[in-house]
Amino acid sequence: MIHISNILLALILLSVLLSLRSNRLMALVKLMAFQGVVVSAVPLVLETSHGVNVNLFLFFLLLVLVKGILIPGLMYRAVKWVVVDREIEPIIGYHASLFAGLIMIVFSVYVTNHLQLAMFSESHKLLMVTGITTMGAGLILLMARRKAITQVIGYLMMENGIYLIGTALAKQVHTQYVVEFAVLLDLIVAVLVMGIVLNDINHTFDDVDTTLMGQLKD
Amino acid sequence: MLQLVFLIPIIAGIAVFFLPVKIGRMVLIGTAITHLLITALEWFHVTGPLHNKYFSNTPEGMLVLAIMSFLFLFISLYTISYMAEVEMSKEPTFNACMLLFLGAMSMVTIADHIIMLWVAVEATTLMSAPLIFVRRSKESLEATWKYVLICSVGIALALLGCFFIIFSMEMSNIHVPISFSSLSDVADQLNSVWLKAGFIFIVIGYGTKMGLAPMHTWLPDAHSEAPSPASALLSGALLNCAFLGVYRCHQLMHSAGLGDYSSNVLIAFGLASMLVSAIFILNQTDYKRMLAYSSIENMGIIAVGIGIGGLAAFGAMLHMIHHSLIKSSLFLSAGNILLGYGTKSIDKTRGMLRLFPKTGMSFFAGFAGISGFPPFGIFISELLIILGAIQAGRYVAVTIFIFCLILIFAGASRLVMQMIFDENKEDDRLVPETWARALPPIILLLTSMALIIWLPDSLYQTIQSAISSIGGTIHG
Amino acid sequence: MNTFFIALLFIGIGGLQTLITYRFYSVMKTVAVTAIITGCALGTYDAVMRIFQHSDPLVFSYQWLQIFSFSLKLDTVSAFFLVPVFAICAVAALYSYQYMHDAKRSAATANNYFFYSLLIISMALVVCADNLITFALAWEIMSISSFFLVIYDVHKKATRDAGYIYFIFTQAGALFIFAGFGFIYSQTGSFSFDAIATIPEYTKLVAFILILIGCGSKAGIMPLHIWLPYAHPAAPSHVSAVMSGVMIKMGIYGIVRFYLLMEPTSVLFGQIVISLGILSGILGVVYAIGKQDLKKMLAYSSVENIGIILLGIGVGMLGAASGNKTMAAFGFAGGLLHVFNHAIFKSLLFMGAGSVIHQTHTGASNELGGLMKTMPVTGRTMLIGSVSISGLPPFNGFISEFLIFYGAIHGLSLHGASFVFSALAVIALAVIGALAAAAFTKLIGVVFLGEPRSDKAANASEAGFFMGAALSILAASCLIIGVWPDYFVQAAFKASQAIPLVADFAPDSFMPIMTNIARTAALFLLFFVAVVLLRKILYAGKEITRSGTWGCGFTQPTVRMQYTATSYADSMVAFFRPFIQVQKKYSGIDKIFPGKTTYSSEIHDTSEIGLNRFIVRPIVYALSKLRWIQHGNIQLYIGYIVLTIVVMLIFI
Amino acid sequence: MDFTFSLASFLSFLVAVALAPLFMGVILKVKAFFAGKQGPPWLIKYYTLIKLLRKGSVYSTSTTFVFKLGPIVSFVTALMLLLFFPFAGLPPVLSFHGDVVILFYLLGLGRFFTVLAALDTASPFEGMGAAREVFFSALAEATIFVIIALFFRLSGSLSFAEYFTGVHAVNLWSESAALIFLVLIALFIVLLTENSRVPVDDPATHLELTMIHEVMILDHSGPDLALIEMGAFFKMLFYSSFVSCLLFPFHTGTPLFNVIIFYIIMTLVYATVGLIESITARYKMDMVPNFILTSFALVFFAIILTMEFVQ
Repeated sequence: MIHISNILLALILLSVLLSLRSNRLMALVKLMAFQGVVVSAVPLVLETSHGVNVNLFLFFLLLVLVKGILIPGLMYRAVKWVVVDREIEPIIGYHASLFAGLIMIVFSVYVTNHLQLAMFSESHKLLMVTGITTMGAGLILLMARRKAITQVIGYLMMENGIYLIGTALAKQVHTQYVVEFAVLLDLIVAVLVMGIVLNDINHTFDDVDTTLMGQLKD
Repeated sequence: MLQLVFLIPIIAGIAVFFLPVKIGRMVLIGTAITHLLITALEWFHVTGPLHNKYFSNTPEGMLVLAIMSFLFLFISLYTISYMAEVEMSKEPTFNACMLLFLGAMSMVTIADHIIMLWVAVEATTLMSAPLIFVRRSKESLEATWKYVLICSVGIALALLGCFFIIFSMEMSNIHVPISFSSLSDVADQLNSVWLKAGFIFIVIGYGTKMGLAPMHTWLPDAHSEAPSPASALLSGALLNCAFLGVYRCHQLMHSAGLGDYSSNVLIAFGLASMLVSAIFILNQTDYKRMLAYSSIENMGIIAVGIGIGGLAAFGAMLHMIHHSLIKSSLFLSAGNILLGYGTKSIDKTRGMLRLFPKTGMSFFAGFAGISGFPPFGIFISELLIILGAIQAGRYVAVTIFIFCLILIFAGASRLVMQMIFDENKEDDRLVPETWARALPPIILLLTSMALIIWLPDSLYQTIQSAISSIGGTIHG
Repeated sequence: MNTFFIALLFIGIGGLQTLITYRFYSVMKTVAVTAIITGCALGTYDAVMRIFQHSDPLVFSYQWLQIFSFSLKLDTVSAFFLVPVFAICAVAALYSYQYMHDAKRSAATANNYFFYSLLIISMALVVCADNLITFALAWEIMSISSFFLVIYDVHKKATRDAGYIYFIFTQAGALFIFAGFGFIYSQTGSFSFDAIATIPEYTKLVAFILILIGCGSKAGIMPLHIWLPYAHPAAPSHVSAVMSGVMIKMGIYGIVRFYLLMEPTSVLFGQIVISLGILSGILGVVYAIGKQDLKKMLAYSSVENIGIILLGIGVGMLGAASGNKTMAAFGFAGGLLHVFNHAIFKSLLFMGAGSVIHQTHTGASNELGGLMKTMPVTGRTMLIGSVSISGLPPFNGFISEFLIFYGAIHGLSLHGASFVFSALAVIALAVIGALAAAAFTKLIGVVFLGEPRSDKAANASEAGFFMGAALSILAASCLIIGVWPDYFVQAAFKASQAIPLVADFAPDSFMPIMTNIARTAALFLLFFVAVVLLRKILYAGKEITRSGTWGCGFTQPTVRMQYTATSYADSMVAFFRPFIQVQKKYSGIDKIFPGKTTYSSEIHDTSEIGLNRFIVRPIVYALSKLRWIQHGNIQLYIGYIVLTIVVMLIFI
Repeated sequence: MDFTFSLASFLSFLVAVALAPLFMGVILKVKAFFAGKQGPPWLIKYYTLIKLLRKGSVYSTSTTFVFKLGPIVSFVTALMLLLFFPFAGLPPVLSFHGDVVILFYLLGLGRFFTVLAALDTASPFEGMGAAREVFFSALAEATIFVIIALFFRLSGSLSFAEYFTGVHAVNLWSESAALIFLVLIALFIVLLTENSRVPVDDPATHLELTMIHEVMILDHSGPDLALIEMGAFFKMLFYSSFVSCLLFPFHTGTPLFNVIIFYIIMTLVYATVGLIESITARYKMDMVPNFILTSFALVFFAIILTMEFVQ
């Protein structure tokens, strides 16, 4: 079991790094779908005190549905039909982003070690590292990319990270569902609203480039 | 029973989506009145206390709920006449979202479960986004995008904070429901590092929603681009709800013996907010943005007051009440100004005293109130915060506090005086003012005035019990 | 019910009814003025009775907002300040009856009366306030109502600017007072005035300085006086009379009251106040000499007189701290009496200036001249006011300046720093007095004497009966107090007995000398009358002819050749150059046969320039440099959040 | 007020009043002597006064009643000074603790109305004179009040009678002679300033632009001018007496002897004024403030010294 979970986490890290250097929107969306599925699967393979039960599995299915199919599907459609220019248009370049992602990993390792929590098993430590990295990378995408759609992806990634951290931290049964429930709700709500707004933005601005949206300032 | 405060608006809101405009308006008013009634029943303990896994009626929650309910009635009355004037095609959506927004906010006020609170705050973002977005202009879209994205990021961080708090509980092997009331009882056993981390993330998360600098960036855009009734509701009610989240967490920190830490954090954020709003109120060109920055300032004041505690905490609670009343009134007046002049530019809205005497008067009175002149309540609350701060020996904080107040007053009074008193050669009024739209802001101001002359005992008791949990005392 | 409250009730009704009756202009005005005067008369009577009868102070307390109480206490000091509040406001109301004559602006006039009565009430409450909260409340109401009074002529840009500057100063001042209260509260833990004397000396000093700044900005102490020369000219004249005559004294009251409550023992208090007094007094009068606008000049003269009052109070404080009874009693009594005296003659002068502006539509003294012939009542009363304000016998200004002088000179028996401060106070008083004479000879000489310098001045006529009556009442009071000062001096000493050190200061320690002063003044008047009669005899039956002024050989003098206010002031202003900035514009003469040339000079207030250059502009500049924060770029906004998290986690 | 009608006091007052114009003649004589002329008769000023009193007046059409007040007030205030001054150590007619203050303020009143009278004529020259008069006297006022403060420090008194009568009189022969010497110089400068003498002002010049006091009374004529002149004589007499009293202690025991010495010294003081007028020229107008400030500096120095001398 430990083995599998480590592999999954490594896959997640890989997808994070790839997404940071990806310059194609379409590739990014596909990467997100992949990441969503993997992230959803993490609790299943994690050693928990109660083992795998039905509830956990149901949540897994739900998460896969949302993270792996629904949201990427929506975005796929958006990229396909809405976005004219499929370049990602970075503010901070790909290499720099990638480099930032690597620093992010180092940082998260440092943080995790620094926490020195006796109750962490090795896999939980890696989970924590991955979670923090994913969240940080999400934030980097949010800050470093110009397209509104990339920002949504960044947000998704951040949410994935939070989910991982939550999984690492909350291992009691009654809190575990809380994590799943909360993240799901967050995703659905936020992405739904963002989607609607994105749609309107596209109608109004003929593009989803956020640099066009700098009118409101002092 | 108490759950009705959010159930009824939500049901009514969903209904309004599908009802014709006229009936929708009736439902809006009807729900507002019902909501106020339920709140009143709850306020006077007719319905009895509520304590279950998810909800509980805390004094601070009741306080926020009562303000919100009261505001909502007058804002909805104003909305009817405002919407009739602007002839918005999406009026049902707007009315429905108003109600849903009310429901979500009501849920925040009574939520006790950490995650339930978070869910409710999240819901307020969802419900209020359409309110900002309803005009679908480029600016409003931009504002909505910023609002949704920044607040979502913030709230996601708050979720992480919640996880940290839950984890701090697990670290100490405590098994209680993860609600603020039960956690407070065992707070001293919680792991302090994780609790602190949780507090940071929650303050940053809910602080984003509350408009604390430097997470405030969405606020001026959203508040200025939303239609005025929505701005009034955002400023008067939503900010309080977000504040409630921060406050709950501060309470928890206080019972865990980490009150000093959380106080310092709150004061730092509060002062930063005041400074930021000072920067932008000077030389502001848009009066709604000016009001929005003023909201940031006042949230900062409340944060500072709560952080200082003691007498200042009482001041902060009073400040919250009066800020809601006065700021909503100002935003409603701003709506009238916008209707009348058709522009948000301060330069083009001169001579209000002559062209729109009623609005001009209520706008100026509101401004005097927000600047801390009697007979409005902010006079007392600011005085109490200053007294409390010095009593607590926070001299640096009080220096910055006063410095910012002076700067903001200097900046805002120039703009407001320009709007109201300056000469205006032109005579065209796009929309003449009517009592229907002039009265709600005036009533809100009168309420603030009344509360400074006579504060009902129950209100006083509620404030007292709300601040007693952070060691806020009124005497000494 | 007490007379005091009945008085306030009358005043309140007088103000409130205007909001209903404003459609009937003259009814509104008549009722308002009558009610206000009645109320003020009652109030004056009550206050006077309280000073002279040894009754217990009136105490009133009302529970307010659960934790506060709205408490009033009317003791001798309060009563002493109440007298000018009520008396001057009554006279100013009488004056306003004809001064406010624009029936087209009835709503604005109604507002004016409403806030006027609110101002009176709030001032009465300020001097009676018996706890921190009540004081703060009354103070703020006073500020906002006076703000509305200032912006009566809101359609003028100058008025709006003046209102703005006043608004800022008043609010900033209030916040400083609040901070001072904070230091008091932090030690006593209660809002009441009772335990203030028990707080540590260091805290007393901090609180006192903060309150001094706050009250000083209202009173117009020198570096904080900037609003005065804006607000006073902008306000209607009866309002500037009340503001300058009475309202700025509330600042003095605050300083005095908190000093009395603190009962400090350090000489530092007195030294600070004396220093500020010297600064305000001398620079105030120099600016008064330099400024050519009638009301601006009077405003600066108010700064000067506040300086004199501060000198008196400071001398009293120094005396109390050094245990010198004479110094303490005379200094305080002098300062307090000067509060009263200045209220009389400054309101007289402002209303007189108002009459001039009302009739000539200009306040620039270089456009006026020769009004003594066309406006005899205004001219004569202004002359009396000017002599009084210059502190010359036999008028009232001298009496109070004498008391201060007497106190200060007794401070010369002290040692060390106290001696130096007393000596400086003496010198400052002398210089201020002499320069005030210069300022007011300029005022009378340029505005009322000589030949009119413009058509506006030439075509002036006397102002209305009520305006003249108001001026005459005040002018008569100046003379009465100057020649029969007994009761007024006694009242001032009674009030100064609030200082514990001089609580038993017997009237025989000051009455003989006051009697002598009064007799000397009377003797002067006697001689004066005798010489007037003698002159009549000398001129009896002689030829008296009238002709033009001798132009020293120049045969075609014009009115433009008269010495103007500017030239009159020039050398004096130049003497104080580092403290007063003169901007001259002179186009020069460049041809052999010179054509038209222009010359103008303007006096800038150094404090204002300093405030602008060293405080306002750097702050505005620094803040405007921070405006990039809100740049509209959402990516960086999220960056802020991330940065905040990082910073917070570092400081966890 | 100590008003004990003593014949001696009253007589000395009358003598002083009567002699005031004579002493002005002294100055003229001294100046004539230095110019190598015979000079006017000793009683020239009496003749002038009588001539003026006999005449009528011409008033400018610009003037008002203020113009007529000027001479009266300046005369009365100067006269009041003499009532309080202890000539030759004799008790004055009137005296009380604090009279110095009111007397100097009365002088200020006199000046106030003289200045107003000058401004009333609308003449540019008289305005110029008025401006100079108020400015210079304001500076002199500072000196005077420092002197008062100093005397209070030395003697604890506040009236002329207390200064100059009795054994503890303030003068050059007392223990604080050094201070008094400084005061003496300062007071002499004030004397020259207040009475418009060279080097501050030249009463004999022919150019109105350069005058101070004389130009202010250009338009006065007849009895009005006589009153002004008389006032000026009294003022000069007062300051000279002040200087004289400081020079010598008048308590030899024999009042008549005192009086004789006093008037001899007075003559010397006037002669000194005349001497200065003969051998120096008038200062440039912008030098005058410095001249007066010198006097202020001297007495301020003196009063700071008292911190050491008198404990």
